[in-house]
Order: sequence, then C-alpha cells, then structure tokens
Amino acid sequence: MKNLEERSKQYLNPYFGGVLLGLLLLLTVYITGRGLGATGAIKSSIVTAVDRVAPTYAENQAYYSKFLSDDHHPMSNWLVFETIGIFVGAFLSGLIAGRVKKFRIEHSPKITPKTRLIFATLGGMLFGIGSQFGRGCTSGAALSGTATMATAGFLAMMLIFGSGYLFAYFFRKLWI
Amino acid sequence: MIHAKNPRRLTLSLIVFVLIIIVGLITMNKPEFSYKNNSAQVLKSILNKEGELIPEKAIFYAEENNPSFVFVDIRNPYEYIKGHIPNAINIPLTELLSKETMKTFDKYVRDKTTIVIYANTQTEANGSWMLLKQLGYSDIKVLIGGFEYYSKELKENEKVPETPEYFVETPKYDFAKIAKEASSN
Amino acid sequence: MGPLISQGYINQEWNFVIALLLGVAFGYILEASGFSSSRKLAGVFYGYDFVVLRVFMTAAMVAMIGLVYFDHMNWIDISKIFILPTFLTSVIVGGVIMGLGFIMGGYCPGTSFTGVAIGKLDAVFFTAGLYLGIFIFSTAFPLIEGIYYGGELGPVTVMETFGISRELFAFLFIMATLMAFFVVSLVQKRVKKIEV
Amino acid sequence: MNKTYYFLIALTFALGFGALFLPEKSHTKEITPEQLFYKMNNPSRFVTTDQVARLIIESDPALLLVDARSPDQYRLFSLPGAMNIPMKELVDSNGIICSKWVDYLDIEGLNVIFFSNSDVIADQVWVICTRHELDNLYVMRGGLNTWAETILKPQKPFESSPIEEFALYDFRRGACQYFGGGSISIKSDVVADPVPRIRRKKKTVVAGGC
Repeated sequence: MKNLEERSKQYLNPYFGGVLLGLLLLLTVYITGRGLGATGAIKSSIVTAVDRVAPTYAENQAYYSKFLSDDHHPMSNWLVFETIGIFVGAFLSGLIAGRVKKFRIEHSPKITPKTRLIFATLGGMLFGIGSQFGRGCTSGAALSGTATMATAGFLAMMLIFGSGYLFAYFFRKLWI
Repeated sequence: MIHAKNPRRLTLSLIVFVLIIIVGLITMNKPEFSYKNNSAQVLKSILNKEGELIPEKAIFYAEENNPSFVFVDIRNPYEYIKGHIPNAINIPLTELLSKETMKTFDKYVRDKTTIVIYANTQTEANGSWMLLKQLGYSDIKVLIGGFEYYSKELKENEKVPETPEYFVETPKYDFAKIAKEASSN
Repeated sequence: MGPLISQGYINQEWNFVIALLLGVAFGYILEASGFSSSRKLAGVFYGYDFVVLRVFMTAAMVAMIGLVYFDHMNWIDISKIFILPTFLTSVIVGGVIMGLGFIMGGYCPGTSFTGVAIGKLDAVFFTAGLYLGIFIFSTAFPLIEGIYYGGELGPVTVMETFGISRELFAFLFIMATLMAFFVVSLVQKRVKKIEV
Repeated sequence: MNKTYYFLIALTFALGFGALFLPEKSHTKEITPEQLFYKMNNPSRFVTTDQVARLIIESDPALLLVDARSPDQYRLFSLPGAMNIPMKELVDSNGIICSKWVDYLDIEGLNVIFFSNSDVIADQVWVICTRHELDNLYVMRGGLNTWAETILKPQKPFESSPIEEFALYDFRRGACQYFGGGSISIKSDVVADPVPRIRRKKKTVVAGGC
C-alpha cells in the first residue's frame, strides 16, 4: 500500500508517458482527423476579445477577420474545449500526486524570482509570436505534425529544438 | 521528484498497442473486388478497340460453336429465353459480381476462353464489360451492335453496307446541316 | 472508417464533449510526465533531464506507426486527415522564434497550462506572455504578412518532400528515435545531476 | 539498464520493420468496384434527348453538357453551351482524371450530362468518371444521332397515336425552332472553355489549427 502511494507521487516513466501520449494522439486523429493543440484557444480568445472591443477593426484587419464569421463564434471552437480539458486534467494529476500548491516560482538558484518571471513573460511572448508563424506550437505543429508526417511539422520540431540548443548557451544561468 | 523506474506499465501499454495492431491485421477484411487496371489502361484498351467483337465474327464463332469463345448474355432470363445467341450462357446483370459468376469466369480464364459480353445494345453491355476489364479480366470482349443488330442480321442475311450500322458512334447525319435546315423551316 | 467526426460517425454535438475529454487526458499525461516543471523541460537543452525528448519522441513514434498500420487496416482514411500546410519562410522564422521562447520561458504553450493548473507562477506569466505575443502578432499582421505567407508549398508530407514511402519514413524515424534514446542516456550519465 | 528495455526495443523495432512489409496501398480517390456496379445498374443515369432539350431551353444553371467526342467533331457541331472533354484526353498517365476536367466536373450540385454521337463513348466516359468519385453524372441516351432524329427532325406521329405523342411532337417542334436558330454560332471555336466555374471546396478534409 505504501509502495503504491509512493508511486503515485512519482512522475510517470517518461517512455510510458510517451506511449500514452502517442496513443492519445492516435485516438485524437482517429476521432477528429487532426492532432492536439494548445495555442489555438488563446488565439480564439484574443480574436473574441478584440472583436468585442473594436468590432470594425477586427473585421477589417486581415488576421482577425480570418477567424471571424457570422454563423460561428470564435470561442465555440474545438481547441477551446480541449484547452479547458488540459487545465482540468493537469489539475487532477497534480491533485493525485500532491503537486498542487499555492503559487510558487521555480528557478535556478543563480537568479531571482523576478528575473525568472521577466524571462517567462518574454519567452511566452516569443512563443506566442512564433506559434503563429509556425501555424501551431510544440503540440500542434511539432508533435501532431510529425505524427501525421507533415513536412511543416517535421521542420517545426527540428527548428524548435535546434534553435533551443543554439541559444541554450546564452541563457544557461536561468536554468543551471 | 523522480520518475518511476519500473517499466512494467510501459511494457504493458506497448504490448496492448501491438496487440491492437495484430488483432486489426488478422481481422482485416480483404475487399472482395479490387481494380487491377487503372483508368489509363482501360482507356487505352477502349481506344485501340481490342475488346470489341463485330457481329459478323460473332455469328461465325457462334455457329461453329468455337470453344475458345463463350457468349455471356447479361439480359434478364425472360429476354434470354425469348431469343439468344446459340450456346450463350445467361448471367443476368444483377448476378454479375456474385460468387458463382466469378467462379464461372475464372474457369473460362483458366481455359483461355474469350468471354464475350452482350445485351440488347452495346451501351447496355458496356458498363459490365468495362467493370470486368477494370477488375483485371483481359480476355473479355463486348459484342458491338448488341443482340438487336445480331438478330436482325440473322433474319435479313444481307450483305453488309459500307459503314456498318453497328458502329453506332459514326454520325448518321451532318448535324450542322440539319440544324441549319431546322432553322430555315 | 476514421476520422469519425468528419466521416459523420459521431454527431457534431458530441464534438465538444470529446474535445474536453481528450483535453483532460492530454493535460493529465503532460502533468504526470513532469511537463509542469520548467526546469525539467529546460533540462533537455543542458543534458541534465531528457524527459521532453523521451516523451515527445516516443509519442510521435507511437502515433506515427499507429497511423501507418491503421491506414493499412482501413481504420482511418489517411487522405482525410489534416496535414499542416508548409510555408517554408514562415515555419523557419516561427521555429527559430519558438526555440528562443522555449529556452527563455522554459515552457511551451501546452505545458504552461499544466503548470498553471498546479499553481506555478512562472507558468502563469508565461501564459500571459503567450497572450501578449499572439496579440502583438495579430496586430502587426499587415507588416509581417509577407513572411507569414512566404514559401508556400501547400500541405505536403515528408513522403513527398523526401520521396520515400510512409512506411520507410516511419521505420527510419523509429531507428533515429531509438538511437537518440541511447545517446541521451549516455549523455545524462556524464552531466552533473540537478534536482528539480 | 533494466532488461525489459531490450525487449521493448525489440518490440518497437519489430513494429517499424513490419511496417516495411505491408503491401502497398493506393490512395487515389476511387469508389469500390461494388459501388461502381451499383451505380452502373441504376437506370436513372440515362436521360432522354427531350429532357436535355428542356433543360437547355430552361437554361438550367446546374447543368453542364459535356461533349465526349473529338475536338474536330465538337467544332463542327455540338449542343449549345456544351464543353468538350475528348475521351482520349480524359485521364493522365497515372489513370487519374486530369485536374483541368475535375475542376469543371466536381462541383457541388452540378448535373453533368455526357453525350457523343451515340451513347457508347459517353457511357465509357461515365464509367471512368464515376469510378473516380464524381457524382451526378448522366448519359444522354442515343447521343446526337437520336438528338437529330427527335429534336432537329421530329417525326410527326401517326393519326392514331395517343395524345401524349402529339404533345411530345409539339414540344419537339418548338425545341427544333429554338435550336435551329442559334445553335451553330454558339461556341463554335472555343474548346473546353465555357462559363467560368468555381472550384469545388474540399469539405471532407478537416480544417486545422494549433
């Protein structure tokens, strides 16, 4: 019993996690015909917000209007629901393993929490911009794209990790 | 926090995955029919007219009961009884893809017997002929002119005109001229 | 048979319920594999923790080989699944920016959500950054439209790009993955351990 | 390393290696032979010359007439508004219908009627197109020969014929007047370029997103 309890606090064996994730991806493709994603929901909520605040601007601007249509609300999107699910699932997992705690910041001892937050925001911002260029993020473009053998997905995977290694040296203080 | 070291669940999940695939491969139902010839090959054989049998030859083969030709009447049994090419067998169109038919056809293929499909007209038999061609039967012909022309030919027993009537795709009229006449009337 | 939804086997109304359920499973697996920790994620770039690479490559491998077999067994019509269109300029620019964002932020979008869910403040800031980034992109879109639509190749697959069969690519991918796992385990032994 | 991992590596390798020996599968858009057979046996794939004449006179917007004969014959005479798809040039060397034709034929809600001098060539084109997942295709029974006999040179029915025959005759007389006037000048030298059509949107492929 104690063994089981201890194990529930551990992370999954990474390969086991990978097989599960692969099977989930396969199931997703089997059911919906496309892969998993994450940034799509953020895009939808931004489009909705901009449309609410400045409807004429949103309609006339090329990128927003791409995702606006009369019969279809941008938030009633497959990815929005999927993203809500991600939060719920992660919270469940964290709850079971006892990892859910009040707000805390994870950082290398060499930097202050403030520095970490600044870089987290900057990183998020870059990732946001990059994901639009790449037409998907790590899960949407790289993982799902590679699994469905799209050239773009394969390229995205190589480039994300490649440029990560390229820049790793300059940001080593953040992590080690 | 560390990762679980024990790969038991990993092994289990991977084995389940492999089992799904193995079960899938075993239970996979093979399609009964599949195309052996693509449309380019079919079109080629249509254009070089190798699959057409003219009625004069058909009469000749049918009367001497040539064993290397078998006539397949795809009309319904009623029409077949009313009249058919001598020694023709009757496979109604609806039965064309049935197991028995396939067995019969395969026997003819083994015996190197040419199958000649016919119905009342060439158009009526055309679909079946093309379908069988696409399914990979190479030694299969269609009777041009159909049974209508064949029976008429037998009755009248006349000399064949310059451009035989059974080449239905030759224009019978000068359409442009008729159209002009129609407007002047 | 598949994809079930676009083939009409599943009613459109169930679409969002399914999305939610798949999302729950996705979030659960990500969190349980340790993707809610940014230092674990960043470990892949410094050699002290390769969980990202292991999970990611295994997942891609399983899904890829699964699709190959499912296609062969006629369980899924592979011509009807979504293939990400390739815009060469756009994906190169995007990939490099994303890599930079990854190393600075320590998260990627999906994992940052799991971080938020278990209460990581840096994940919250990363997610806020994501909003900001996408907003900046959308607003500045007229300026960068050229890059966004640059180098269009359409929805091509690696089979078309490299001129090899789907099965061969899957096999090569598996080989590369197994090799990578082996190399990575060697590297991890030599690098100083960092407890996260 | 745990010994189990050797087994797992072998298993993964076997999966990948096994994939190499899967028989090749074609991914061309085709209906199965059974489906083709089923469609072939549906008699409603034939339309009469009278029906075609009526559709042309009513200038039905969902109608596309396709002349399957050679361009030479098409240039001499064709039905008004018809486009020319010579049977010879229907498919490319891989046996797939040339995309320049698919753009015209594969449009939601469009009814395509094939015709030739008789109906054999039209029927052959019909079979090939139907195999390649094209829908709403028809064949004009009797082709232009019958067209000439019924529409351009309608035969007066016998005195004893039923009233329907006279009605049909009247219609054909009217149609004859209609077609006699303008048909020669229509599209006499334009090959395969009728009204511009919209390319059909592929609706089966799901839209993506991150």
